[in-house]
Amino acid sequence: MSYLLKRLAFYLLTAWAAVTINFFVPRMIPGDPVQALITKQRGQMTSEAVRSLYVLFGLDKNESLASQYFSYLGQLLRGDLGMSFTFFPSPVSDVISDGLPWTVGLVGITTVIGFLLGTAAGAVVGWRRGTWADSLIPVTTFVSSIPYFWLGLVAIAVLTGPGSFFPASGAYEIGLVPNWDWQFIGSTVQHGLLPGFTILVSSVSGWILSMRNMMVTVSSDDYVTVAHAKGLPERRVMLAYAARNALLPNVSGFALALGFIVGGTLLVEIVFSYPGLGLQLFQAVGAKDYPLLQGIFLVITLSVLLANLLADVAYLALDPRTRREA
Amino acid sequence: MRTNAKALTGVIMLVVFVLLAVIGPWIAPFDPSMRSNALLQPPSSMHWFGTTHLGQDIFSQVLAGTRSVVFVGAVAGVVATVLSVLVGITAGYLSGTASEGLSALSNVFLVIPALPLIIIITSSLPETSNLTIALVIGLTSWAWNARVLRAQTLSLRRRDYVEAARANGESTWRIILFEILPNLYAVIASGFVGTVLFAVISEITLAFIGVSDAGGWNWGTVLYWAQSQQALAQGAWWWFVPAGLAIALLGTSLSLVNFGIDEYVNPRLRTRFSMRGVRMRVGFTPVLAKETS
Amino acid sequence: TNPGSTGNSAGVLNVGMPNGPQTENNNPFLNSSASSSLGYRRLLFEPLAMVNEVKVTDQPKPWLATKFTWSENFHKLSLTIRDGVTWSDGKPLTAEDVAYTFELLKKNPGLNIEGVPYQDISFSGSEVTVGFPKSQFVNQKKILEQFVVPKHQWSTFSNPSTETLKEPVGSGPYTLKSFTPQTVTLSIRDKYWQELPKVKELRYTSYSDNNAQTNALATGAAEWSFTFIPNYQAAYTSKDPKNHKLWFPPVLGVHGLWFNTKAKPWDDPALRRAANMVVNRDDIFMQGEAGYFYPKVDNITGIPTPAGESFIAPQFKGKLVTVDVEGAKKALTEAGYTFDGTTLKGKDGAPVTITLTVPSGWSDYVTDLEIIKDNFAKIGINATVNLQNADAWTKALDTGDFGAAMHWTNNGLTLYDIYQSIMDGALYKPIGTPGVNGNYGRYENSAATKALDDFANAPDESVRNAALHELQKIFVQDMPVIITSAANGGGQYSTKNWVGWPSEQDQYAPVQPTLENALDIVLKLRPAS
Amino acid sequence: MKDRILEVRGLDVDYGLGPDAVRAVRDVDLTLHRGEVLGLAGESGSGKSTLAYGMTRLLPPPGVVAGGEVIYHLDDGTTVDLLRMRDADLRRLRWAEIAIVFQGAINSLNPVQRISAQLMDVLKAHSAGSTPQSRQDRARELLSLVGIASDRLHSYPHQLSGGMRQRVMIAMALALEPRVVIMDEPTTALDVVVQRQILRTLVGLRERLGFSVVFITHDLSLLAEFSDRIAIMYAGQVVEEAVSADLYRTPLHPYSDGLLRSFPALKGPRRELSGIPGSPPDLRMMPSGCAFHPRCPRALDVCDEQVPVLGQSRDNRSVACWLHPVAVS
Amino acid sequence: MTAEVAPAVSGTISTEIVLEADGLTKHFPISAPFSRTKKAVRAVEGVSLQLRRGHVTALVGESGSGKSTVARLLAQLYPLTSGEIRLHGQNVAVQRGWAHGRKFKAYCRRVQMIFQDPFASLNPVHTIRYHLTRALTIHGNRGDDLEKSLADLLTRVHLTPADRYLDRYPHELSGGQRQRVAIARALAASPEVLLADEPVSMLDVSIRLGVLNLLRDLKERLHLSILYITHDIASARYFADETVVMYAGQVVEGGDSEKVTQKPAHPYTQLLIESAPDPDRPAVEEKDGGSGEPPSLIEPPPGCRFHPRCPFAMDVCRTDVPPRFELGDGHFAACWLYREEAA
Ligand SMILES: Nc1ncnc2c1ncn2[C@@H]1O[C@H](COP(=O)(O)OP(=O)(O)OP(=O)(O)O)[C@@H](O)[C@H]1O
Ligand SMILES: Nc1ncnc2c1ncn2[C@@H]1O[C@H](COP(=O)(O)OP(=O)(O)OP(=O)(O)O)[C@@H](O)[C@H]1O
Ligand SMILES: [Mg+2]
Ligand SMILES: [Mg+2]
Repeated sequence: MSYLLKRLAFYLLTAWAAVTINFFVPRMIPGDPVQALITKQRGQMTSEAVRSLYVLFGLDKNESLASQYFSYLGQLLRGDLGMSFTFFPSPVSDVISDGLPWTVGLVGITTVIGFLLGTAAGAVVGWRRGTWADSLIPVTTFVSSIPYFWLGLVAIAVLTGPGSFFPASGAYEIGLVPNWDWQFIGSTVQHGLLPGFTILVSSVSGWILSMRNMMVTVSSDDYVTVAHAKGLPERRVMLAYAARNALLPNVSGFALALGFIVGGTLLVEIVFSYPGLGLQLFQAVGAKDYPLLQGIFLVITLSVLLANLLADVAYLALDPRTRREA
Repeated sequence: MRTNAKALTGVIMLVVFVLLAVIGPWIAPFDPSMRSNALLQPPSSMHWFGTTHLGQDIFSQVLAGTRSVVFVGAVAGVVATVLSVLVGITAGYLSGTASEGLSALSNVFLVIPALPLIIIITSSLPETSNLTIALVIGLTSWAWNARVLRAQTLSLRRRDYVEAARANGESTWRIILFEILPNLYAVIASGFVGTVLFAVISEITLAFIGVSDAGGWNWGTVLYWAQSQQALAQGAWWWFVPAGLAIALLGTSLSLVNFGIDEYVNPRLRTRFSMRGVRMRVGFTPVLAKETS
Repeated sequence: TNPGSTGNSAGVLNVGMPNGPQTENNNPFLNSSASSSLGYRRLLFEPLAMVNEVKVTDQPKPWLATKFTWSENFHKLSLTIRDGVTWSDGKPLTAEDVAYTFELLKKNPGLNIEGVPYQDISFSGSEVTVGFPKSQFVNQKKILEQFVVPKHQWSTFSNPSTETLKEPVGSGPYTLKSFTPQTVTLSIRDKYWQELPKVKELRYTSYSDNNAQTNALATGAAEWSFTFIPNYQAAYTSKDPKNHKLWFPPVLGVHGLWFNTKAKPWDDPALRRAANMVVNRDDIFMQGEAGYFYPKVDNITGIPTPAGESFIAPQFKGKLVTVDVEGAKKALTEAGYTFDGTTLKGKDGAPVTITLTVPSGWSDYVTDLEIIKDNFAKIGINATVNLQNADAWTKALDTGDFGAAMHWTNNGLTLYDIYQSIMDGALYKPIGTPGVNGNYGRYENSAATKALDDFANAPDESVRNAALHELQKIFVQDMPVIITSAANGGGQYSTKNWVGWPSEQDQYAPVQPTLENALDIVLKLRPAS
Repeated sequence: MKDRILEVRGLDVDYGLGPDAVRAVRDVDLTLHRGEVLGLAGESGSGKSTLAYGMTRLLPPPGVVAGGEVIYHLDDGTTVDLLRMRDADLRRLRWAEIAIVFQGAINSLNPVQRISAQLMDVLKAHSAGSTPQSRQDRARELLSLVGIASDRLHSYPHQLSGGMRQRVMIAMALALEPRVVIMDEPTTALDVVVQRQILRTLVGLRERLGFSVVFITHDLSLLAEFSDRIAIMYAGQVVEEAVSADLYRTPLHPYSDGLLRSFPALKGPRRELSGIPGSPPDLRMMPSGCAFHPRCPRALDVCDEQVPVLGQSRDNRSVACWLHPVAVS
Repeated sequence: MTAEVAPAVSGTISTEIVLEADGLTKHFPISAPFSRTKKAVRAVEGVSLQLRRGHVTALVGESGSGKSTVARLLAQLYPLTSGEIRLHGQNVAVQRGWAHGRKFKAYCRRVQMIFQDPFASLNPVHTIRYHLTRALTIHGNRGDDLEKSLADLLTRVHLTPADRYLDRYPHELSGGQRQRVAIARALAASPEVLLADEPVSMLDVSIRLGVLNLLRDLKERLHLSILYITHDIASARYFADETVVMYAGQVVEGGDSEKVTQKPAHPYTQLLIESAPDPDRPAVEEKDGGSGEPPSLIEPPPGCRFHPRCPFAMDVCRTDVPPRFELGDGHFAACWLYREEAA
């Protein structure tokens, strides 16, 4: 138990540090949201607008960085993430809650599927070492080296277009109102297929490789040989002895991958114009929308931490050796 | 020792890329930025990879772009490796607050998503030369390696030969530098290669979304222009494919080198499981047909 | 059924903008709101008068104000408010609402995005009077275009600047039906002070980027939009040549290469004039602006035509800039420059070079500069294109830390906005001092400043004309900016389901769906036979 | 002569294939009788484990069995060659007839499974009709057989001490009442006290259950005490085989002699210790003739020319040494 | 290299004491930051022993009884929890933090340690030359002619000719050769005390003897005092002058080796000796010896730590820690059975 407590303390500390960095990084950078907005509009907005925007965004007051920091922390504790500049005056929490479900839905699900598929395939490939399965390795190496945004673009070029089943962008059919009916769900799935496939293709190979390596390593452990010696059916040896143990080191990798759902697959969202957090993050960077940036970073940070915490718990469950009696 | 075919292939490919990085801009048939009247032409004997909407030669752009990619990869790799070695080994060898502090630091860096951070920092630096991009990538991507190195150092620290060196009266810094560090070369090398791969992909990603070195070309810039001119929608596949393949090949070569290192570190990965038509199996040792002896 | 392709049988018009997912915010004052970004605020809220930026000489069309009169010196505006207009909640629109709207802008500088200095506002009966501290000749459009909001709703908001207006009440012919981050639907009111439009429902879809928008236009899923398509023939018009149309008329605002007029040797007007002579505006238009986006400007005065045709001083009428390398060389030699082989050397003997800066992601500007760089090479000027990130670039312009850069000017109903952006000495700040808001080139010329001042405050037309001609003369002489392109009031539209769009033949409004004229356009649309 | 149960004939085991193969076991003949304990001794690297795993086909890659036969006598009198069985048949035979206790119990038990699961696994795989309850009962019974309280049944391996883990392995080996148990250095990592406890348990069980044991160790004094017969291996070959007492008292092969002279005795008068000079040969570069001759204090001229074969020598003992030429029968 | 192992000098033990441990105690705290109760592995508790010039002292005991910990404490690789270490009568122990600096170096010069595992105690990335050169350099014994110093060292451990070994890497040497290099490294400091932690347990039977003989040879030639740690009590009989038996972190018996092995006094020593393999004893007839598990060192049994397994356990054993009872000739046992004899 104290192990978990210790982890918890560590997580709190990390969360605080990350929040602090989140606060300072955007403020270190030059440029401000007003200039960014004017620049983005390229003449669509007059140069007079500058003054009114500073007033509007509340940037006309001179507040010290420290007092901003503490009021930010205070806001955070009250669960208030502030107002987005790009979508002024919408609260950041609203903006994020628009994007988050899509990201979690698309990238989250595909990350999990990728992990499961890759791990399963890796287990088989590692187990069947010395057969045709080995020839899969160079292929997966190559595939995993392709930047996924490129893969996505090629997929869009090749597979989408007028009359194609695959939409090139968006999360659901234009004009549908999000709700839980079949038409909407179907449309969501349809829109998720291509980006999901892209993520899958490029993430699956990584899992295959790492699982295979672990499988090879574990297969030559004595207890696997003992399992063979016990005359157990091959499936059982492979699953309960080799794969079960080979899985362990991948758990923390999986946690990290879960955490990087938002940050890591930002490009997929950009390429497929998928209305998730990654796209919002990208736009927020361009618009110098600090509150939104901070909010998204906070979400990412917390989800990484949460994923790690879950991994710790999963590890406790999966590996009895870590369950040290204190 | 049997040469490792995979690693060898990787090294050869890598050498070719490095070579191109050095001489690429010189052997490029055209100035990569030079406009011509051959607008958006498919590959031909004149323009091997075709041309852009401004009539620029894509082959030359890819060739010239190799340098920036390799440079950023190498510099970021070195920076991240040096940092991870400093932080990782120190945190692993020391104990107490210093160690906890350093490992907390690397954990914070692990938790903050690297790519978005890199995007934010680079897109806000006044100047985005290759060097600054490389530095930003390097400074933000050392944490994972540091964690691996710390774990390794923790296990090395209790090794008998480290204790023996201490019992022999060696000073702490000598123990770190001469007893522990050399045993981590493989791990460090693998971390280096991994970071280079990450840096290359990051740089290209950055360039693709419009953050890149002003002066020059890299594969990401080629892709950026292709994308902003909607090359694929116009059917200009040649604008996209070469740069993408170049990235994939460079990535593959790095992964192959890493395989080699992995196999070096973990001998169990090295054993070949299929030789001369005999399949080696765990649990069922193959029996060769009886030879008359 | 595919809702994107619903024909005019259902009376639906599909509008698209490449602006990414939206959050529900209908506040018409805020540029960040979905209603501004997609443009549907124009159909919910109505202006006092409708101004056609494409044909600036046309009189503003009375809308909510049936009559508007400026005092002699443009210090006071008297408005007569139309009777019989009702809000969508049934309440009548009165002069009080109009006065309240102006009060709102006066009290909330954050909402007063145009920075109009409102002073005393009063109303009686259907009359509204607004006073200003100085002449508003150049701001007429901004004031007349002002949309009106209902006092009975807005006076309940504690802070109008942070109001997201979930239930907008307006006087326009439509009301908000539904909002999703991707699509906003407006449906027609049953009562309107004019004849009800034929379009029964408007769907505003926010596509995530230009590519998606282009796709939607190509397939007909979007029938009206404003977006940049690099190769519009291939990607758009060829998909349905009969119906897929685009019209990008120039308005009175320009883009061009701004020189830092304080940087040597470019402080020499002769050098700038010569440089102007070699810039290939056709290449810029065809390659950089995809042959349509920012229309070509080739009058020597930098005035976009035909929009500004009538303002051009007689001596410059029809004086077009065409690439003239020999002429430029000759002019340079006469001005004391020398050629060392192909290299141009300044009066001090140093080679003439220049750095052209541009944000790295702006592909059209980058392309423009690549072309200019090549053009400059023809007269021995070694130019380098320096890509910066947008922030650095903004800062460089703001502090005058650049050689030359592509940038834009303000736009308006007169040439004042263009020339004031470029040459107003009142905006001048020394190099290194930020906060210029125009005159990025640090151009100093008291004659120009005076002419601008005269124009803005002149009591009558003749003084204004004289000032304008003076400004043109100074501009042509000093050439602080090589104007290459005009800002546009354009858009893409499809005639498959709806006809009656503005066009080259019928220039009744700019066709951009986010401008106030969108309401005028929608009212004019008829189902295609 | 007692019943034979397992016969190894001319077994060759290599690591790797082709010319670089390491020939770790060369032409080994060995016979195991019902109910006996056969000790297998020799220096580290002499091929003891390779032999044990090779004959059961459990050698991990790159090991290959290069030739020979391993004949197992089934209860019904028929024989099978383990090296030529189909996988499925071999699986069925394994553990039910021949069980193995590996060197180092820590590594032999799956660290993430409870020992109950690992014990019941084997019961489930080999007795199809059993119920979970019956399996659990049997698992408890097995644990008590080796002296572990049955409340430890649901422990994880790391919760048990080294000695307990080794006993769990022994219990597991005995689960199906096999005819043959092969034990590879089952006690090397343990303390003498624990070692003796375990061996005592084992001897007791053998009396009761009547299985045969192949006991591998490099501790000759241990073998002398516990086994019926001892085979000494050197460089992949069996160089001497004899009844324990005989071998202990009068080793014939100089290597066996050297081995015995390497252990100080705790009891009795102090013995002269001489050890064996030199070090074992590199299996890739075997000396010509007798592999031991470079280290042999009594080497003859013939030793570096001809390989001695293991056979019955004059006094009716098997030894491969030119000092004790094969008795021509 | 057939050297007969001569019987160790028995009789009076009166030579000069070089290194002395007094009440050595080492607790390893178990990190549990949020639990208020501080737990610790009480690995070594109150161990006292003396190392004499030119003598070998064997430290035997079962696995985990704290032998290595004692050695490491003596080498000052761990800080002490309590107790004293006296070198020539002078307390040198460091209580907090790791020992380092000049004083520690001076101590290293006089007290050197050889590790259990020759495969692990040489750094695989360095040559033999590097290892030995460092050892010589640190302690200023480099001499004018490095090559000669190195050759001398290797000759001392019977690795000749020296140049055949100097430029090899550890993995190119056999276990025995490696252990010799480890010894040579220790000798490079010209120490007075060698702490040999199971120097032969990882070595093959046939190589062990050579290393042990070498150590004894060194003891005789250089008058080293050697702490020989092993759990093989038979080798202690042959090699050591004096034997000390540990059980669960405490010394339970000590004295002349021959006495301790032939007439063990403490029930644990008796169990140990009975358990050692004995070829002359038929396997079957067994009297039921001690059973049970070694005690937990986190919560060791009160009183005598052996009492739960002791066949002679008395009430007093369960409550009181037995002191050392002298049995004559320097032989002592910490067991209540000898209370009367002592009295
Ligand atoms: N994977 C391998 N590749 C090459 N040679 C090997 C391999 N595994 C073992 N060997 C060699 O085979 C020989 C026999 O090894 P084996 O493990 O059978 O010896 P052993 O008698 O069991 O030794 P120990 O007492 O140390 O367990 C050794 O010389 C060893 O070096
Ligand atoms: N660093 C440490 N942290 C916690 N416990 C330790 C540490 N080092 C040793 N111990 C514990 O102290 C006890 C004594 O260990 P030590 O290594 O001294 O035993 P040993 O007698 O040398 O055993 P062996 O014969 O197996 O080498 C053991 O229970 C061990 O688990
Ligand atoms: Mg073995
Ligand atoms: Mg020890």
